[in-house]
Amino acid sequence: MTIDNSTESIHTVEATAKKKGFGGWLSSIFENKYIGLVALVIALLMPFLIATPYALNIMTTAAIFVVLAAGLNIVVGYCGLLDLGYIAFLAVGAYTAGIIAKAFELPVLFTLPAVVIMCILAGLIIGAPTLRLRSDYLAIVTLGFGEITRITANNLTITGGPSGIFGIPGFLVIGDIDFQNPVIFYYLTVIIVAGLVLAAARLGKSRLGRAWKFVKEDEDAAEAMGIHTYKVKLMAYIFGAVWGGFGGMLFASHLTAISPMSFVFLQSALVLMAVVLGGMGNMKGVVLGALAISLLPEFLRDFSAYRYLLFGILLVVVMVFRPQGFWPPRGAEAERSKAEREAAAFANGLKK
Amino acid sequence: MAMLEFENVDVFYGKVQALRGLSLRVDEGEIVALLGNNGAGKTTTLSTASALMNPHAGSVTFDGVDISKAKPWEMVAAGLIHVPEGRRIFSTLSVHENLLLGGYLVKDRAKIAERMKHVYELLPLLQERRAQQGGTLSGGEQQMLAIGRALIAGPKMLMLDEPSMGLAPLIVAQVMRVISDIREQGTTVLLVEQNARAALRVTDRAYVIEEGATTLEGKAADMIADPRIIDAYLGA
Amino acid sequence: MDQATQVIWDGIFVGSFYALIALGYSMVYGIIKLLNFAHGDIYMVGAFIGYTILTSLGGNFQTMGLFALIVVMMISMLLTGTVGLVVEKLAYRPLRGAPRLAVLITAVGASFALEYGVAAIASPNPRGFPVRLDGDFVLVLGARVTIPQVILILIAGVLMFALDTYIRRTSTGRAMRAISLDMKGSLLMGVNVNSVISRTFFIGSALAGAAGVMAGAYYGKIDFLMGFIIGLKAFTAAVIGGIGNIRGAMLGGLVLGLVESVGSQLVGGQWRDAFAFAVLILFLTLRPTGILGERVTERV
Amino acid sequence: MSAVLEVRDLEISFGGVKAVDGLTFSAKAKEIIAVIGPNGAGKTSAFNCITGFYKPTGGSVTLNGVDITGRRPADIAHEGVSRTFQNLRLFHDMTVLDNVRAGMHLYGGQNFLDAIFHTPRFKRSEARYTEEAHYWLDFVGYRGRRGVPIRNLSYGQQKQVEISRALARKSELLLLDEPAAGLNHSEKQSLLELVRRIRDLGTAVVLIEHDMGLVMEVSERIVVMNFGKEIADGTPAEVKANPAVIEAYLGKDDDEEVTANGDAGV
Repeated sequence: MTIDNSTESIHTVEATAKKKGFGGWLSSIFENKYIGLVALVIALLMPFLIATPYALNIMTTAAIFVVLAAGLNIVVGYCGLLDLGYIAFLAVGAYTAGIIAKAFELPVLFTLPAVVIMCILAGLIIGAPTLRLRSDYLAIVTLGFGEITRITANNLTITGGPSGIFGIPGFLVIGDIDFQNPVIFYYLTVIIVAGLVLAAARLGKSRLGRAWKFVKEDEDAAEAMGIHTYKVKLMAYIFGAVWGGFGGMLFASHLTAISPMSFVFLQSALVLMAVVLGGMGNMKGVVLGALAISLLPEFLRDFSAYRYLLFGILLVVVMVFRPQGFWPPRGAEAERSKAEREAAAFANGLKK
Repeated sequence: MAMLEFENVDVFYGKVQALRGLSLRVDEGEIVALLGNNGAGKTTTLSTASALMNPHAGSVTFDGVDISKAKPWEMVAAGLIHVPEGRRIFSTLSVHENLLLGGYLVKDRAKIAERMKHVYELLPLLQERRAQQGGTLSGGEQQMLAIGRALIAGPKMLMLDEPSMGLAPLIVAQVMRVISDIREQGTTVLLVEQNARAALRVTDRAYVIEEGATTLEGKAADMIADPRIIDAYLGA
Repeated sequence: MDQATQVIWDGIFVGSFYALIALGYSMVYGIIKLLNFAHGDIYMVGAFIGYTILTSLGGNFQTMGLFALIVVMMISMLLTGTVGLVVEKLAYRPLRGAPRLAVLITAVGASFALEYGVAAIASPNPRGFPVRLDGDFVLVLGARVTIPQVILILIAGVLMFALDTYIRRTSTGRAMRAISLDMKGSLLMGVNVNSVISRTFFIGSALAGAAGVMAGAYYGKIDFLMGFIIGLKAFTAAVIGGIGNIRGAMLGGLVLGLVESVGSQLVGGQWRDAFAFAVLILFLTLRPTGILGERVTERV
Repeated sequence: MSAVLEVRDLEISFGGVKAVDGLTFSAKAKEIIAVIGPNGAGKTSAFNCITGFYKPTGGSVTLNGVDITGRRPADIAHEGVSRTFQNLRLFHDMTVLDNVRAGMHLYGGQNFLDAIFHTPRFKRSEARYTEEAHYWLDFVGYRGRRGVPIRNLSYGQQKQVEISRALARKSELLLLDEPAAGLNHSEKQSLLELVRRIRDLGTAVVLIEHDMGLVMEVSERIVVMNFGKEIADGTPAEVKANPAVIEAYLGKDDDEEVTANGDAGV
């Protein structure tokens, strides 16, 4: 395995580097084994550079956004199932953590088992009846589920109705260390998120991860290989849900208050955008995409009115010219380019 | 005079090359067969002529005009009608509506009415079934409908892709007869057939396509006796 | 009894809005199997175009009420139709033949661009629509029926009837049906598939635009996100009726309007939207072909 | 030796049209059976029924005595049926090795926790997948690069990868749908030899093929279909001489009812 794969990556890197010049050079850096570690170190050093509460808040939020993108990447990037209501899992996680922590006056960490169980249930409830549907129907149904989740949160008493839940206890206190301290909470978040990103990436390179990709590419052929496509899709959903739940738990304890307003469709769309821009299926790219989507607005404050307009246009432009995203999984460089699509079977006469 | 001419044509599906320097020529008034195995490039040849695909290299001309960058509807307007493999009848549209679609580009209503009458005469069973949904016809009837639909467009040249596919021998004979009739009335015909024997019986000339290029060409009467053809396409 | 007829009347009224928007959804889906996520936003754009024309024409024109509204609606239809056409050309056409996922994501992007484009130009705050149609009401079987409601339903009915006739009787309509059955086959008939698809987008968008103006005049308030929920409901209506089926879309709109109206009467108005989605999910899982849709055997 | 595959009175119809109408045949281990017939005769439909992609409307399919009629494709794969597709159904964005690994999905050997924590069990199973993927690629004589995505491969190479993927399943029955289509002469020769080596593994091979030369040379028995019906089942020599087959498929020399000038009656 090791011997063979290393030769593979050398070949590919060489080939792309030769072909693409600067871009190839850049991608060879990204393909580096240790890039993840480097990114983690940078993330851990950040508080030494800027430690204003504002900056820490933004960086923590960005890290939580990364875990959402990693979770959605399992569903959309690996398995090819378009989920337009992914934010519902963040909501389920956040509300479960918030409600239980508040009711029993527990540190949020202790709600973890409940969060995971609730998210698995949510994944099953949404996935089980819908995963046999065609992909575009699935997209709309997930959107519907996302909205139902929000409306439910908005109308139930246990979730605090439109005003939501506030005064959620802290994450954990051990002796003198209060994890609610912004710096400590930032580190905690970064570590948890890094672990989840690594786990998701590893899943992607396992038997299950390959099965997801087989299903994404050709369900019939996957079935013929003995892959129970329905079960495999359900697994993707459940993993996505659990990742979302982790995000929700961090989200709830970060903000100590949650309300239905945080779980609108816009949020689902932003997570999706992170996945798509970064490069569906490539965890590294998706992390980069998530950071870009969550941090860019901070740098583009002057353009805030046009922010989402730009996002929308960007999404279209990326799909038209670079559907594999800015940083696609290795080996997905060429085929879906515009030129080749144009050559597709009887496509002539269908364009311009 | 050449009606349709391919010179050294290359066509790709994505990265797969389907035609490799294919050349052929169909003269006005001729009926020519295109023989070859599955995947040899017969259908691609027709699709290139009807501009469903455009060649990457080489030249394709129809009626003296270069069509290597044409659009499918321009080919229909120019009078080159392609009756595709599998007939592609619009299944939930009535027989009559299917025929009307054949005349989609014909703006002159009187012309359509006249051709409709002609088609119903040539293929009376279509008249009986005119209100029926196309998808409910039998395979042979669908093939007749596909041919009738092509005639409404007023073709100078007709290209038929495997009209005998999946039809009973008796029906194959009828279809071939109709094709002969159409040719008799002055339309040039290019016929792709897997049933080489049936094809060679109705055509003047034939080409054999192998791996995206024409490898043999000759009079149908000679080909039917050619041992290479017998061996590869006709069977002992 | 009075309450019951009121609920039914409200359902029919809202349903006819849904139906108008559902038509565009259904037509586009039927022809190129594209889930035009941005369709609800086209409706919103229609409302804003109507608003802009009405405000710029000033008070005198506005006092003409219904007449002004109908004139403005026609102009809005033209402009909104053009917006739809442009969206198709820029966002969808380059992706013809691309994987479904890519096209769907593009549609989400287009929807975003429209929503926030309008928000950026017209400010994100809701606007009051300059012409209101509240008028007097008459009691019909105990339900309060306003004249504007009747007129709006009539307009919707006429538009739908015209569209149905167009699709059934004209050669373009026939070409549309042909494309939905077999795009390649249609090309071989000499159909310029692109121009027919453009026309489809134009018509669908124009109808949504009409609905947008009507909604503005009826509810009195418009905002840049107003198309999101209604787009989803229109899709639901299309699915209920059998997506791709024109009459199905109309039927689905009415059914959804009624179901919602009755449902929120029973369980409370705050659940109205959840109710609609539940119906959608139920239909998609139990009868994805809808009420009027045909079952198709898919071959490998 | 008893049969691996038994197909009895298999029937499937689409909208009233019977695509397969009463197909019966069997295949033993170490046997090569060819199914031939004109386009549209129902050969691929029959394959799809056997592998579960279509639910037969009649008849039965048994595998080593187990009835697998109408079960899901993945379940049938579990029972030991492997196939290739007429138009190559590879996973195009994935590498050659990953594609062949797909064939090994049923081996198992790791769960998601193994994958997340990279346990020794995970590493062992991955190493095994890779090793076997190479083995099967070697077996089919694949010479190209193995770490590149499928779409960079030539058609012939893709065909090889698809067969390796099917072989990696190590199933008792292999169905090949037009394996020779689009191959040139020398490629066909190596295919011929490959099919024989697959047979020698102890596998029952059933193939759909149009190339008569290949079919006659490689197969022990030939099933001929026409209009969904089975019109012959026998050795190559028997089939060649069968009048019904000549009539329907191979063609004969003396039917003169249609001629170029169209004057002969129908």
